[in-house]
Amino acid sequence: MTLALIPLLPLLGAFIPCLFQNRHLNAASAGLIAGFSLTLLLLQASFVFTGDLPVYTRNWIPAIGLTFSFRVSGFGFLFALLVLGIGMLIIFYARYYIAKEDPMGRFYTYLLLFMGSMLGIVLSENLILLMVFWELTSISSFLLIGFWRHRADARQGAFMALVVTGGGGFAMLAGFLLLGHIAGSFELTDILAAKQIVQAHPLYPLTLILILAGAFTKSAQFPFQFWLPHAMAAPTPVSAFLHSATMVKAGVFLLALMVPVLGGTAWWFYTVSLTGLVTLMFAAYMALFKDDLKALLAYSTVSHLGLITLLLGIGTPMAVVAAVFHIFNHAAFKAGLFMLAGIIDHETGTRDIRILSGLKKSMPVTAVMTLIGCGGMAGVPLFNGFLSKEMFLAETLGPGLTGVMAWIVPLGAVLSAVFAVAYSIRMLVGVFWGHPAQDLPRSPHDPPAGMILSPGFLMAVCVLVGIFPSFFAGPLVHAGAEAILGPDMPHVHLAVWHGFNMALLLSMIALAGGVLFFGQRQHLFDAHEWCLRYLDGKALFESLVSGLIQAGARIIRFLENGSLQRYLFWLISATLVLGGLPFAVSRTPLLGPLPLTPLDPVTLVMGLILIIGAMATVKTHRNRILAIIMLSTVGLVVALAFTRFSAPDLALTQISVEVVTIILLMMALHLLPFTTPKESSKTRKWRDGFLSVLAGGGAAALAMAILTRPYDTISDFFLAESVPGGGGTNVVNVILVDFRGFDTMGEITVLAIAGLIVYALLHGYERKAPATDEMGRPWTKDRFPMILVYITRPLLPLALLFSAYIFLRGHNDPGGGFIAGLITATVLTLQYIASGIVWTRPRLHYDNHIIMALGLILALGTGLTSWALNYPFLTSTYEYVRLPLIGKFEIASAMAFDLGVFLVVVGSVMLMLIKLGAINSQDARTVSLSARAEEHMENNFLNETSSEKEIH
Amino acid sequence: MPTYRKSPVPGNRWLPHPLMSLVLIVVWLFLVNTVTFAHLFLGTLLSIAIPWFTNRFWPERPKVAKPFLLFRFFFITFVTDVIVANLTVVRLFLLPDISRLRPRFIEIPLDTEDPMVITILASVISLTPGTVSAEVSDDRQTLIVHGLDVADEILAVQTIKTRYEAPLKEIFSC
Amino acid sequence: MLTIAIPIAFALLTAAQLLNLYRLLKGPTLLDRILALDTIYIDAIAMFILMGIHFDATVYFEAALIIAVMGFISTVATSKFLMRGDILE
Amino acid sequence: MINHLIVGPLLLPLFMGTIIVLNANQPIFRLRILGLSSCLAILVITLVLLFQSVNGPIQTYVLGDWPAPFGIVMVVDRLSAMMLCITAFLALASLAYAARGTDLQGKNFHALFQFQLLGINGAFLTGDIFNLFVFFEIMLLSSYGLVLHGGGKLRTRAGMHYVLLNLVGSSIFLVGVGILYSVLGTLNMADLAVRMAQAPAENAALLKAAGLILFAVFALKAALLPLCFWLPAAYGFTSAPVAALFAVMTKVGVYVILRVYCLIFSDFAGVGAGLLNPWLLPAALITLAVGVAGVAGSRDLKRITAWLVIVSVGTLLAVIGTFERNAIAAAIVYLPHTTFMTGALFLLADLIGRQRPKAGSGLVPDRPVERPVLLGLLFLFAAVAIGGLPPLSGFFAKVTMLMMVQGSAGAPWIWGLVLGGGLLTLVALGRAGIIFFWKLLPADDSETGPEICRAPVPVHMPADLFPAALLCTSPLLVVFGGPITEFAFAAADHVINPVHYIEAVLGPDRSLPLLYPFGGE
Amino acid sequence: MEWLVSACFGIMIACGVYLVLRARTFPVILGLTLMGYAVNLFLFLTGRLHTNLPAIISENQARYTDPLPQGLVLTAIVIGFAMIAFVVVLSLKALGELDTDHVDGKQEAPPS
Amino acid sequence: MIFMIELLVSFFLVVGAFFAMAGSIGSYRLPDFFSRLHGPTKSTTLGVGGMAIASAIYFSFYGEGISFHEVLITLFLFITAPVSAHFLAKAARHQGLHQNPTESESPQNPAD
Ligand code: NA
Ligand code: NA
Repeated sequence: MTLALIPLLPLLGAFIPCLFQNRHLNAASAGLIAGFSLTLLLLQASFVFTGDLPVYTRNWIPAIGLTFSFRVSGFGFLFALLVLGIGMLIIFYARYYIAKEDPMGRFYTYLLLFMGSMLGIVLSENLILLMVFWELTSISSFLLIGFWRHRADARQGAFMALVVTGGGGFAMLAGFLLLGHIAGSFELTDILAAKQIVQAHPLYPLTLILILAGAFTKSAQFPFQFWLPHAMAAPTPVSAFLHSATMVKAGVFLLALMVPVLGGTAWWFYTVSLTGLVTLMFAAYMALFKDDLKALLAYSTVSHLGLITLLLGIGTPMAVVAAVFHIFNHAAFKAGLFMLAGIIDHETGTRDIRILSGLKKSMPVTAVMTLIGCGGMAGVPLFNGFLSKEMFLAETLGPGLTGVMAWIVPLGAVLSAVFAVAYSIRMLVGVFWGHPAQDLPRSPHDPPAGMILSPGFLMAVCVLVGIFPSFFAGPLVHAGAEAILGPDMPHVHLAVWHGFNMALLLSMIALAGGVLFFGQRQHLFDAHEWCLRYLDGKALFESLVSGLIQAGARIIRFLENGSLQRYLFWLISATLVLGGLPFAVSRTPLLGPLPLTPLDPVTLVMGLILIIGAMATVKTHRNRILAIIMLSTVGLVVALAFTRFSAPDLALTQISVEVVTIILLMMALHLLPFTTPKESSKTRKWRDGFLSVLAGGGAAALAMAILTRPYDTISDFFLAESVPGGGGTNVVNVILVDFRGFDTMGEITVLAIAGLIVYALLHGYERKAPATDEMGRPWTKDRFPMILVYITRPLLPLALLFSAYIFLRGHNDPGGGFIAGLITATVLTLQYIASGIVWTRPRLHYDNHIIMALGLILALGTGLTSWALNYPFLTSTYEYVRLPLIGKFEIASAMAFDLGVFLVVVGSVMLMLIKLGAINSQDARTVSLSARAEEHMENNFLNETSSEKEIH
Repeated sequence: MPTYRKSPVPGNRWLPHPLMSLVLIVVWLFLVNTVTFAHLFLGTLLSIAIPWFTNRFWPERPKVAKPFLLFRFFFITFVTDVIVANLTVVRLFLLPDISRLRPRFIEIPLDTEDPMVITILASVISLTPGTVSAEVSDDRQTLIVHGLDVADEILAVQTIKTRYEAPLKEIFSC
Repeated sequence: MLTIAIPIAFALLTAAQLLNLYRLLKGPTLLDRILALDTIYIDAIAMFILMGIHFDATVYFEAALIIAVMGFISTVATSKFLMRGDILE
Repeated sequence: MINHLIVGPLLLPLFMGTIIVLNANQPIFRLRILGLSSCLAILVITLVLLFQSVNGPIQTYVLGDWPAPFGIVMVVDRLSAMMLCITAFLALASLAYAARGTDLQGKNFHALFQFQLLGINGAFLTGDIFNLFVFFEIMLLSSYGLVLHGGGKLRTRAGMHYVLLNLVGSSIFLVGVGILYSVLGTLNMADLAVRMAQAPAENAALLKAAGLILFAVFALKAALLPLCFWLPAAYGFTSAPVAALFAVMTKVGVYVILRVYCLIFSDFAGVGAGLLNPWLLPAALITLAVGVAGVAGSRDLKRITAWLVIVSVGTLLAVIGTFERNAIAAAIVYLPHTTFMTGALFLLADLIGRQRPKAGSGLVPDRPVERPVLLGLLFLFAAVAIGGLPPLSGFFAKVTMLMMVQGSAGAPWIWGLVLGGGLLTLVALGRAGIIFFWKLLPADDSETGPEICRAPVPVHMPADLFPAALLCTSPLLVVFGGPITEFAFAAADHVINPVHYIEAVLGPDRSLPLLYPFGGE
Repeated sequence: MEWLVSACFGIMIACGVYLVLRARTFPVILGLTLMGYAVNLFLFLTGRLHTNLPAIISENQARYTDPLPQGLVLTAIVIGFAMIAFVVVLSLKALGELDTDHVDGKQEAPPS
Repeated sequence: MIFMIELLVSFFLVVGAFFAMAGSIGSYRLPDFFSRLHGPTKSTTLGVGGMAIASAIYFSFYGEGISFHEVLITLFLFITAPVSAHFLAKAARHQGLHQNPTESESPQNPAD
């Protein structure tokens, strides 16, 4: 558990600094948390230096091989130490660096998050867990780099870092999944032991490339190096932390970690070492031309990472040792240098080498420290960088390289070393030597002690390691390298003096060349301007991102063009293709074995009327009222067809529904345009016509296929059970209210919902109706023709009686609640049509919402009563009751259910029709209110008040 | 203005419309096609319940002054006229030379303003010899009728008034 | 007897429907078409009744009656639409 | 002993919706209490069902007490129980958010919301293909109402496209169901599966056509290319809580595809065996690709989120499209995550958009939002989860899916598109977050500007809680990843092996014609 | 007979599809209605064609038509009606919001 | 007896059907709308009435008991047919249709 706490403490405690308003408490709490973590880490030291590998494991998601497990290898320990040690220094330093206006609590929160993620990477035992922390560093570094969010460069830098490292992370994830798949486990211990299996697997190259993509993006290797300099927009403590010991080092950490399992092959060697070499040279070269101190350090960082990568690519045991050593050294001097650059910035107000000059007088302490740091960076003897760099140069000449590589690599190494010396000199000399600068934003002086303490500590480490390497760094480097190399670990003795050898010679050449280069830099600067235009990774990145965004937008604009006609075309075409394909590819005949029934002339003629009616609907669809008439012909014939083929219930329903639909359509048409303009192009008409014909042909074929095939249905059960089980002879009705009563429940819910929506849509909606018909004729002023008014009144009770008849007989004969409801609603609507809303509404003052709801509740309640008898919902029951005089009659619970249906139908249909009718009533009344109509209305009101009195 | 009786004379709170209730019972028995006590009972229930609900829609009801005349008018005059009318009309439809028809509108001045009587009159006219009532003038003074083959307009008006309007006025006493 | 009468009646009704269809398609006025539709409705009632006799089944009666009710309402609504535009006001 | 709880998720919203209709004229707070308490009760019921399903068998409920192939039957297996739970929780959060004012923008919101739940839950529970149609219609009709709730030009137009497409879709659905019945003579899905397995070869083309026609409908609901283009506008322009709830609507399509094609057209289905195998994966992959393009190319967070819904459907169906048990399990792991996160992002987009006077949720700099820390944190949370970054659920779901499709033929494509899509999602959301929270206009700038479209709506504390509650599921899904994944595998067992379902519905005798694929478990 | 019924169904579908693909709400609604009629008819046809065998249990009748499709059609008719009613209202609402009855809310007709 | 009943039924059927067709012939042949109105209003209504009577007779003798409900159809048609006709005529007058069909009917249907 202690192990797990090392990364978890900073992660979980990250929010604590945020809680305080006090800046001291912000820093102190962050420092305390890091300190705890560090203490826990140091507790592991005894195991590490004795070569043990403490592992903590807990199951998490076994199915994907994810465990919550940590390990402290020597290499991990070294890294964790760097992370926490430098981290604490940064926390201390940042306390002085971060300005008062900036939210310090948040800064420390991000920093702790980052620290915890970094520790997670280096201490994870499980590869997926490692991946979790890996991507966490992407997120937290995004937040850190974008800390000064008001600055455009900070935002861009953060975004770029997120996308590049996050994207690399996705590739690495894929690589890890492959690796785990090949190795059969995601535990590092198992994976590191699976070298043979992994390297023999056909997916090895892909796995390698994917993992390297992650590592290279993170450690800013060519060609992904561009994000790192832009990440310098972060506050300097962040740069010092992220770009010395942590974020970018995660990449090389991973490379080193993978050496035992992925290393040692040609794939590894060429990819890694060449990438390292190119990065090393390119970045060193670029660093030379940077005027911003932090930019210079950033490119230097990239270059040093290239160096480490190159070493790991070479992969010989000594190279690995050198890599580990350089990781340590680079962290020390680079973190310090960043902090110093921050101090210079903080004290002078600028980081521009061209402006800064002669600061050694005013900032002597800073100058000395920078000297040490640059010494390490340039690889000057007695500073730590010299030692590892020399080991590096030795390796470039070593037996690990053969063929062309044997001379390219040393050449590149020396050349980049020359650059490194040159830019180091430039940094040191450019800032501290020369005439004291005159026009600096602030008058420079050495910073407060608190600020200089952190870099001071690091510079002391540089010097001490540079002079007494085996004492100060030996055990750490040994433990770290041994963790990677295992039994291959060579005997290493770190010492300043190794005798005179080729490596020393190269070092000397580099130093001399660097000095020379520094002198001649002006010529190079001119040439460089030219290169820059072609090597600007940021521009490339941005054009790539915006290209992707635009491509996405273009694809979407092309596909999602907002045309319903197109979407419908696709839907119908897709259905046709999908439905037609099985017939197209199979050899089975379309028609089945059933014999055809003979055609009689009456049916033929009615079919003809249907066909002509349907086609006339299309033909006349521009003249909308005409099309409605044609459509209702079709509806009628469909009803006739239902009757013709033994479905009286359907006929009743179809006719009722059709008429209500027609009324609805006409009500809408009054407000809609009367005609449809001609706007479809010829091509579209042909296209749609073609599709229609295909659809129609397909549909007809389908119908034929079905009608000629025998089938075996469950319906016999319904026919057999209808009377004994459902208590009704009309099987269709028993199916509706009993066997499949739940469907009906849903169906009336649909009706009720339609009512609710219509009400919601039309609430408060008003629209002025046209004052004339489509021919320009004014409407008649006779709103409620007398004859109609007086014929509908006696008709109402008769129709209601009829409706009651239809309702009551439904269970045994065609009819039922739905049809009865429709009749009732239609007849009531007829009252509205004949006499108007003003007259009718007070006479039908029921709230249709309530009727609907009562219907639903009744249906629901009927279904629920069966619970009391311990039967499932909607279990029906019926009883034959015998009463004196009246005789035997049936009471079925299904009747109550059907009454619910009736009420819902009445309520919802009335709700819809009345709401629709009321849209323009205001206008109609004002527009065409004639004297006659007024009188009529007056009468109505008179009648109404009296009838109201009657009621009460 | 027609006189509307706001409150029906014979009706009351529980049986607001006895005549209608009677009609409904009969219609119910027609509908169910059987005359059993059960259906009579059910029909009675409905015939009481439905008028109770629809009363508000028909507060002013025609009073039949002469039920016998009503009976005679509908079952003798009307039925015979319908049949005769149809035979006439069918003959006209099947005329070889259709252009011999003399269709025209005729205006019938009305002697009553009772909307119920006008409604019934208009309906009767439409179902009987060669005429379809087309419009009631806004002032309810004239009924405009379309005749399919009108030889003599005055005669046609006269026939309608005496044969249909007069008895109807008498039946409903207005 | 009925075996002769029913086909004759069917034939006559079918012919009537065809004539109605002609009027429905031909117009020339909208009202002609509405009238034709109304006639189709009424002739459909006749067909239902005839079917009832033909199949010796009583189940067609309700359909006929409903067509009568609905056909009337449909015609009234359409006519009112033509005169007032606003059916339900 | 009958477990009446099974119909609870149906009867409760139906009842409460009706009660709300009866109380339509009461003060709004009463309707809110009714609606929210209903959602809460449904959540409790569905949680009980979920726990019952974890270790228990598949449960059935025969409505009307009519035996299985004849009456309508509701079936609760692990997958449907999980879907019910997801819906209930999402609904609770969405409705709570809507109770902050959205529900006042039109009439009957609360009733429609309950009916919407009825429809969705019904689609998850029913074991009858025609009853599925009915519940689809309930679901769709309520969704039409909810999509249009509040009105407005863009919303109405988008709503109309959504409505008309789905109306045509409903007709197609009926044709598909009709064909199935006309050949197999039954509607019960288990019975259909049994009869499908026994169907003679001369009916093969007809049955396949039925299956594929139904697929067109389900693809429309699930928003598969090329039938997905109604979604960005409909979801992007409707009110936030509705969009959030609708995050589960496309999943209904996914669920039904899973159910129908793993049961009726399963690998053991005789002439209909493996019907969708050649179709689903490519369609889903193209959908995924286009969805990612939409995410990248949209300039408004709401639209981005809408496209993310399409991406999630593409991902789910691509994984499901392998029709392998492990992959389906992975999809089941991914499903709650993606539903909750997109739902939360819709709510967040609304919270953000309401506080930015000029740009709304558009990707254009504007004044800072109020309480940027909280909103920013929530947005970061959502972005990390949706972008598939650790430590939130998106990452683990993604890892699970990638791992479980390994070895299937489509794996390289799935891997490439899921990972590449994740990167582009990250780009889009990162960009959005930077613009919303970092790239700000000075606060006083917009006061004078002529192009103010609306006053910023201050957001009160509770409104933030609801997206936060949805986002909180993400770490929970991670922490309890072990048991959840285990559950998903168990659920996938039930889904991929139709024998369990058929036995539960029809009894052990009827499933005999099907082979026991895993040696008589 | 089967040919005639199939042809009727096919032609209704064809006409419905053509109308649904029009650009104005009204013809689309007409098309949906027509398609609805057609699909209901199809669903009905899944019970095959039976003359004078209504599914009303009676002693005089030995065989009955398949009642199940009829039950389904009834449900489908009602649902279809609800949908049409809603879409009619929606078309009005859209007219009010968009000030045009074009399905895409386009204000002017493009040149044909 | 049976023969007489059958004869009666047949008579009413054929005569009814004939009247129904006559109404349609009228609407087919007559030159203007108002004239065409006469056919369906009178003949067709009577024709259907005749057939209803045929049905009533038929079922009263061949069915399970007296069957008078067909009369209701007749009754209903006799009440509503004149109202429909009246309405159509009124609408036609409102639209300004005249006796002479050629004068007014041409601009009626712009789409034809
Ligand atoms: Na109106
Ligand atoms: Na109105």
